[in-house]
Amino acid sequence: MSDPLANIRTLLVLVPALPLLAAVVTAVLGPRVLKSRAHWPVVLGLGLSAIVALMLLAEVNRHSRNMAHDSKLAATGHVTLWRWTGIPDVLATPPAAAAAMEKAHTTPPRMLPFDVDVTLRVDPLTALMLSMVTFVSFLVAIYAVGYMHGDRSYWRFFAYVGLFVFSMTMLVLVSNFLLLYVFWEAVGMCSYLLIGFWYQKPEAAAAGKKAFLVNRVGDFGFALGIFLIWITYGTLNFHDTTLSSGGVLPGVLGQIRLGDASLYVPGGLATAICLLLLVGACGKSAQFPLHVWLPDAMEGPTPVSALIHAATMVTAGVYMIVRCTPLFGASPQAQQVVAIIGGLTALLAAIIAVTQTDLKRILAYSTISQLGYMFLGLGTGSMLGISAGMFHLLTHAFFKALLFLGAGSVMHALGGVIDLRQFSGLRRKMPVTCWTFLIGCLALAGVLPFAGFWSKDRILAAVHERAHAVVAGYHSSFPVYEWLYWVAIGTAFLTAFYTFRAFFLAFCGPERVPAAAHPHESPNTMTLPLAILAAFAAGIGLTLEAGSWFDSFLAESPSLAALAAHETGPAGSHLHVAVLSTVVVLIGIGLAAFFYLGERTQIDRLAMWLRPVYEASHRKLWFDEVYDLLIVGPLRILAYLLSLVDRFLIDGLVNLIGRLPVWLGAVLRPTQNGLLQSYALAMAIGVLVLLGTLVLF
Amino acid sequence: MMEFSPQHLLLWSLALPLIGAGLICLLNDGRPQRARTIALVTTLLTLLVAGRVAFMFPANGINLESTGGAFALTDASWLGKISGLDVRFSVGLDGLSVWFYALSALLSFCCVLLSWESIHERPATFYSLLLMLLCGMMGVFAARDILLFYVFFEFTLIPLYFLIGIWGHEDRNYAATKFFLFTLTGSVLTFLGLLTVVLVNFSHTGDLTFSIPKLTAALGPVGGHPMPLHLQLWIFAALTAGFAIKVPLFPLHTWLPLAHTQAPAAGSVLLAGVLLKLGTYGFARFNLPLAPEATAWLLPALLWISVAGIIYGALVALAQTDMKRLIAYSSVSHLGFCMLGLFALTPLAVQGGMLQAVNHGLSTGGLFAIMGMIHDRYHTREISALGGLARRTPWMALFMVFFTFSSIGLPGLNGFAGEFLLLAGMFQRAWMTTGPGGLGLKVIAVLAVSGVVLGAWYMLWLVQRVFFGPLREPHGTGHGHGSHDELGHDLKQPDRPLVRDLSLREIGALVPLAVFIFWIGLCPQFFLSRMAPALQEATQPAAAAWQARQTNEAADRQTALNPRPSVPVVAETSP
Amino acid sequence: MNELGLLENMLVVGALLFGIGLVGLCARRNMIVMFLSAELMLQGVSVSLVGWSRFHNDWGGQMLVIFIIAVAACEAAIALALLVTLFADRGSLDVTLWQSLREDNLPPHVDIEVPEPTDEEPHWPTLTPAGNQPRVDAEKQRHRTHV
Amino acid sequence: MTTATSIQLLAPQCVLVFTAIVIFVGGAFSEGRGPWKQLGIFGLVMSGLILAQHQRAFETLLQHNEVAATFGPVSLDLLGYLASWLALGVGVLLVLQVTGTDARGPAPEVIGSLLLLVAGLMLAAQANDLVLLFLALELISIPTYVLLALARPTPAGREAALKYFFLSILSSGLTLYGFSFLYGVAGSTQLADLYSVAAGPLHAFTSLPLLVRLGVLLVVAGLGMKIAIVPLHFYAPDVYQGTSPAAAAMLSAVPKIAGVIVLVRVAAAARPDLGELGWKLMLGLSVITMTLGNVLALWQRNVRRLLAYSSIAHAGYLLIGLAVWLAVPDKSVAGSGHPVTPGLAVSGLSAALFYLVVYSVASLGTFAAIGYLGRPDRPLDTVSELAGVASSHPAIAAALALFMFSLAGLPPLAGFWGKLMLIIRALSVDVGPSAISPGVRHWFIVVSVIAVLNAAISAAYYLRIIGAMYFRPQHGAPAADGGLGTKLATGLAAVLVVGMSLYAGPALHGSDVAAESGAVPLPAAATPRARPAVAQNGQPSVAVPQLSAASR
Repeated sequence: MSDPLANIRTLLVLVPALPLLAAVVTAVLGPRVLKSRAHWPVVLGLGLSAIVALMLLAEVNRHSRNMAHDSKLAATGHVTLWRWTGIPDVLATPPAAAAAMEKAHTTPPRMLPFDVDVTLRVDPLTALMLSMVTFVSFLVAIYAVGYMHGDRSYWRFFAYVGLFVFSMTMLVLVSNFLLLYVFWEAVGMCSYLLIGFWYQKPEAAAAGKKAFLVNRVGDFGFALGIFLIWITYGTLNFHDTTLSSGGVLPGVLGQIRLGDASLYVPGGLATAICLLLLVGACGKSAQFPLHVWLPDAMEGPTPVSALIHAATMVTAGVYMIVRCTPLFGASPQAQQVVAIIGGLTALLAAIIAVTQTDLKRILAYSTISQLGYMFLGLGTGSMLGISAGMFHLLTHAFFKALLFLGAGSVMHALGGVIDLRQFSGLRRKMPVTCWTFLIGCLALAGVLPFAGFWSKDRILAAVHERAHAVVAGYHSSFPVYEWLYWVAIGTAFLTAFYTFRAFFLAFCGPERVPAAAHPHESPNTMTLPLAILAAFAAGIGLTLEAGSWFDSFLAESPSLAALAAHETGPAGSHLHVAVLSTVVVLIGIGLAAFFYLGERTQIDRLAMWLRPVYEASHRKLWFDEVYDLLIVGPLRILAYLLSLVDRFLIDGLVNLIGRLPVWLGAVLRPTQNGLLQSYALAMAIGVLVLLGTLVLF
Repeated sequence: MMEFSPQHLLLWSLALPLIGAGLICLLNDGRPQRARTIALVTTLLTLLVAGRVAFMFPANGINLESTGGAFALTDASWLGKISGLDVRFSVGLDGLSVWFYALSALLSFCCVLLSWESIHERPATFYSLLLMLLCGMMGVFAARDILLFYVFFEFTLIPLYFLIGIWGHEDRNYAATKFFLFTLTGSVLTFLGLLTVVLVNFSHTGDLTFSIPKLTAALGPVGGHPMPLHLQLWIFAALTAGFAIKVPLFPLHTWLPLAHTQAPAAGSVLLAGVLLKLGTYGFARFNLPLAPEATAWLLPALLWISVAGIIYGALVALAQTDMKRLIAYSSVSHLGFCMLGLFALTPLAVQGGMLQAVNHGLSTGGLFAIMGMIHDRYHTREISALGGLARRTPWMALFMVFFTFSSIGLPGLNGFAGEFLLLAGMFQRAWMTTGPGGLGLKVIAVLAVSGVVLGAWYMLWLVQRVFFGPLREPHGTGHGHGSHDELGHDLKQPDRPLVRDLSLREIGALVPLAVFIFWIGLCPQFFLSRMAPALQEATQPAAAAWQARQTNEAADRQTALNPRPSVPVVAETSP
Repeated sequence: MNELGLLENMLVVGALLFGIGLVGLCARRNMIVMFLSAELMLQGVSVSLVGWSRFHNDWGGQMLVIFIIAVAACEAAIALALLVTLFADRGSLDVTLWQSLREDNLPPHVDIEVPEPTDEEPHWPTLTPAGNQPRVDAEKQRHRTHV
Repeated sequence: MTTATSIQLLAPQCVLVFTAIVIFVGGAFSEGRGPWKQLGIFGLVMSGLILAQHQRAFETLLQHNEVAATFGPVSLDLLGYLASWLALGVGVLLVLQVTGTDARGPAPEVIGSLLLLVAGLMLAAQANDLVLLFLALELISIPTYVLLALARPTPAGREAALKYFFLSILSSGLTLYGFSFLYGVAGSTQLADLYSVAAGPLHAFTSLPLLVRLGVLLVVAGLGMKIAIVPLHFYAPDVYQGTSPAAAAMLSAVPKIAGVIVLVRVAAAARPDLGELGWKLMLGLSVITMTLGNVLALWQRNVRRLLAYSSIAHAGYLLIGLAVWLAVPDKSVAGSGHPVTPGLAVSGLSAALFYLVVYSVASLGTFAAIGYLGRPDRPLDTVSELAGVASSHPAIAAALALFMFSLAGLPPLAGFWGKLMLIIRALSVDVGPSAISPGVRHWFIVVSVIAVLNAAISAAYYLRIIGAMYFRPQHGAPAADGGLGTKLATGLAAVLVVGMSLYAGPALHGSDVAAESGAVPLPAAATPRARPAVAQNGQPSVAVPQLSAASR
């Protein structure tokens, strides 16, 4: 094979191209031609894209080993589509870039260009994400055919889904911070359109706007981070590029820089960069300060929630941090903050989820909590932690999608009702949904054979190990990771509790149904994906864990190669962590069963006893109210005041100046009083004054 | 006879509108049909010719050195040589003006389509004024002679004054007069500034020339002998008086919301799309090259004003109840971005700023076009009176969301390209300046990026409030132009004829804008490469001056820190 | 008297005449008197012109004086024609009547009429009539009040 | 050069005067309204033809490369020649637009006095002698009194005539008094002699320059009333408001042109003595005049009163040109030692003359349009009567808008070129190479800023008129029957303004050449000065005084 990576390049371009093509075809032909059959282009497109992604995964698996070491080979793995901007000699070469260039035996030029090419690259991390995204989207698309059946603008939904998958795949594929930002916001736009799909519902429109704006706040931090990276490293490209004036410009995550950790700027600047990137990640993955938009995003149709707000979009933040591991590696403080944010979010979200009554809201808070876990994993900074985070991301995608689709089929059956207080005992009427939902719950809670157990256990192990290992040179006075470990364990308990609370409330107990609804099992277009996802949720953890293929494959992606090489030590036995977490989970399930099976009296007494905690949790810890009070409210008042200032002060001043000549006129008017002789007198005086000037000059 | 050399095309593009206006006045029969078809044909022809010239413009300023950096230059004596005054009619395009020139042709074409059915009284005068305005706008950007620039600069005032005054809305008379006087007062001071520059050059070199390239060369730091700082400050102040009002820089913007709310759709599209760019163009063409030291001296203040404009414009837009007024304030914010880019003086920021000026023309032009369409259907601009229009007019909603995303700088569209470059450039400027000044610039850079968030807030609030949510139409109105609508019966008012969605004509007006928005969004390099050389040439002196100031200040700080009798630093004398 | 002294005297007289004419024009309300004082100014100029002419021993000045007189005559003709029409219109030659053309927010200028120093009617104390009244001759009574 | 040639030089004036006499006499006897207007036009045309003959006289003159030649009191130079053509142009426009007080058309006396006016203006342009200047001024003033008296038979019309009459006499008195001092210094009524005396070597050291300054100042005061400069502007608003539009048009053009030309002649002659007083006086007057004119115009509701104030304001702009001319030292002034670039020395004057031409044409056009829109017996008064004219009379409205924008000085119209020339010349005094003491005095930059801001203020009230016409709905159609004459005059003026806007070359060149010849005082008279014969009785009639001899 003359060029080993030739078909990688074709597959690589094909993955995003198919959904885009599908979206365009649906948009153009949708309203008039396809009408009720508008789903076919997108379903086909996503299916093909999934297959291509899997083939790509296989190809990369074959070549990843030597791609990681042979930079020239890795370079051929890039596909440059077109040049976005190329402005010559814009930035004076910063020291970090100069040092890296010496390393690459090129004389650093005085000024660096600002070249941005639309370049796609693939490595194990990307391949993994691609396959996960496209596969889950394919299943959700099939599910949506049933769920969205009969909707007025059926074609519009599928066009948006196609556009979303294109943006997500491109986000994962591009090899430049600026383009990462481009598709970062493009994904945000698609979520805005999809959340606000039923735009006539005011709550949906408001939820869409809120989602976009909170994401925008996150992107604000992300943009600042990108600018800082550009100022310090002189380029925004991940990969190494050749300068027009000859010589190599080492990319931020390029082979040259990855080879030698010292080329990364340490200290305050690195921490600033990482924290800003973290703000972007928090915005997108709905972490603690910027998580308020995800629960509201449930207003969108359920396939959207399943696809975007469970599996794909929210994981973009995690992907970005994993991609920038070398940057985070340069500042341990930033990694610690990531861990803290992750831990804190996990705990808070779990606490809130416990008392929610809306099934989709519970699942939304559970997503936030599980993402907190992933951030926690990444925060440990060890290869074990990072691969654990990615592994959890993968498994979470499947079982959370499953749970959301399950909730969707419940809503579909009950005519749009999802409030747990209004129905119960659906197990007989909807057996498939019930059992697949149970599998999803087991996976989410982290019961032994199911996927959730393996990935969450890995994360707990990583945190445990990080808590005891003293990283050379950095020892914080406060045992942060110790505390985080126990928080993680507590969250695992809460997760198990609220998961099964939801299951028991929905499916167990006497069969009670809201008045107008007549529950029935969903059509097989909906149950088929449920079954497939259930199978994955059950099996994937075990398969990946057994072959330990996942760790080694992930370790070959360039960003993590250095980290993996650094930690070659034997993986310590984490049996006691697994045992502890299983015990905690079983206690959680037991408690849920005790409270919610049979007549549910004790829980009310408990709720009364813990009144303040219950109230706080039910009110979502008053985040929305606090934000309105502190940020939105004051800004609106300031805006109103400024508009008054504008209308009266500034405009008033301008009109005042405008009226100056008129006032001067009013002063001079009386001179013209009409009497002939006063004119004559005035003329005489005028002439005398003129004569007076004679004396002066 | 029709030759296709750029010079001829450029002259034809300037002459066509006037010929069209003349034809309309001659063949005027009171009814709109004839006038508007002539106008459409003329604007279409002008657009084709202007587009042809614009796209013949060589990238990266190749082989333009001979004509002083001007493309398609025609240089002819106008008033003859009278007692030493040599006023010439010299017209040509260079990097700075080529895209604005094309933009004005494009927007005028859209305006004619826009006001196809909404203009009923005196249509002939309306369309001939529109064409005169088009000629004025293109003339300003094509002028290579100071006097010709100023003649066209003021000439654009008259048609717009009548457009707002006659076909405007309820408070049009006041709006037109305020707009006219406010801008005129500023521009007469600019007139003085320009003449002083000419005369200072006359006193140095002895030839009384009005041609812009000659003056910039003669007064530029390299080669010519620049003016002393105090004179530069005075000239900067005079020029800024006129241009700052035109770009509505922060404190001088109060005429814009009033003019926009009262102007007819076509008027506000052209006003927002092109006329605001005269100010930006003026700054880049005159202020920066002719008074580099003054620019450097005033840089922090100018940056503060621009960023104040961004934040102030965004916030006040948030509190508006009138749609057009909201978009007018958004223009103040967007132009604040452009000026921030221009004054940051790094190559990236400057190119980003000018690109953002072009983008603003496209996106805000589109937005005002849609406001016009809403006004045609519902005769109101109140946000509270409307709601959920997407239900009634889905196509309009689609275009509105599209233009909103373009204006708030969604990546993939043109807004992002300009905004990202200029913010990156501003960042570079902030982080490159050491010393106390640096902190201020850093604050400015961060505030500017936060402007992006505010921008998204009020635009999305507008879209959600007017287009999404339950359908709410002002009572009694909502009568469409079509007598009957094939969309089926109306839910609530079966007897009232339905409001029609966008007609093919209206879509035809918006599609060209959308095409360019996508093009700039996906491949800005095509446009930047045309602008780069001229922009570099215009801003380089000011950037060097700022650099010199920095090094001097750093040196002063150095000597202040350790005042030992060091070797006397020989102050390098300026040439 | 040497030439210079003679010239200075002539100029002073001319200036005085000019000044008087100017004051007259500004002060007097009667239009004809105003015109006359205007003519007086011209005479003042003529005197100084003759002075200069004599000083320079040159006819030019006197030639100018003759033209002045001729022109003054024409002006007189037109002035009187105009004043006749004005008098016919308003019945008085007072210039304050003619001030309707003025800035529209100003009141007309009204001359404050100095009241005639009238000696007020003498009135004697009237006693209540007692006894027979004196025979009063109406004619004489009327005459008496006028004393 | 015999007296025949001086008579021949005055031929155009004679034709006009003769036609005027024919009209006066004919009018007196014939009852009905005869063809007086056509006769008037005919007279003007004939005078034009004769004036064209002078062209040949110039060729001969120019061979001896002399700029000007004087024949006794009359001179033949380009300023006079071009000013005569301007006078004829103005005359034609006036005769066209004058309307009678009723349907029967204008009274013969009005046409006759118009012709006399034009003759007076041409005479003033060609006069070279104090006496003739005085005669010309009076030949303008007296017919004006007749015209004003006849213009409107209403009390307002009479009041206007009255005010103009008395204040005009006052001003001619002042002018004469000024002339007397100039004569006193010069020793002869010839301007050339004044110049030769003033430019004499020892002159500067005697007290005579004070007298010259006093004389010039009084002349400026006297002529100020004609040009409507501030301390003497009081008559303008009331008279314009009182009379008919045609008379107001005449007032706004003819006296202004005459005043400027006479002022130029006198100032050129007395220039060496003026020194700093000349341009400082002009600058001060210009600033006050501009500002007062513009500022008061903002308040006016009556159209003609507003145009009166605008004419005052434009007089202010004119003065800037004269100030620049007086400030930049004339190259012929010995000892000034300042190399003066050829173009700029005289350019201030050319800018003022060009501005004068542009203003006159626009102002006459404006009054013609207003005359057309009103009825002969009730001319259009308030601005609000103009409401909606754009829809009822689009052509006239367009012309009026054109004049308004030109007067406001908006490019690309002629007014803008006028203001441009003025401003660039004013700035060049302080900034240009001929800057006398660069950096020390910034008077002209300050005045330029004030002038430019005044232009912006003036745009405000011009916009009010345009706004009334175009924006306000029409209520009560203005009975536009000003007659064909006014329509023709408006059209002619509009064509002239547009012509000067698009291609101002020839007009600018004309004003340049005129300024060239006007700035240089006229050469000494060819004929020997009249000398009193020595008294027969052997005594020298007058011992030539020691003072003047020394000064000779």
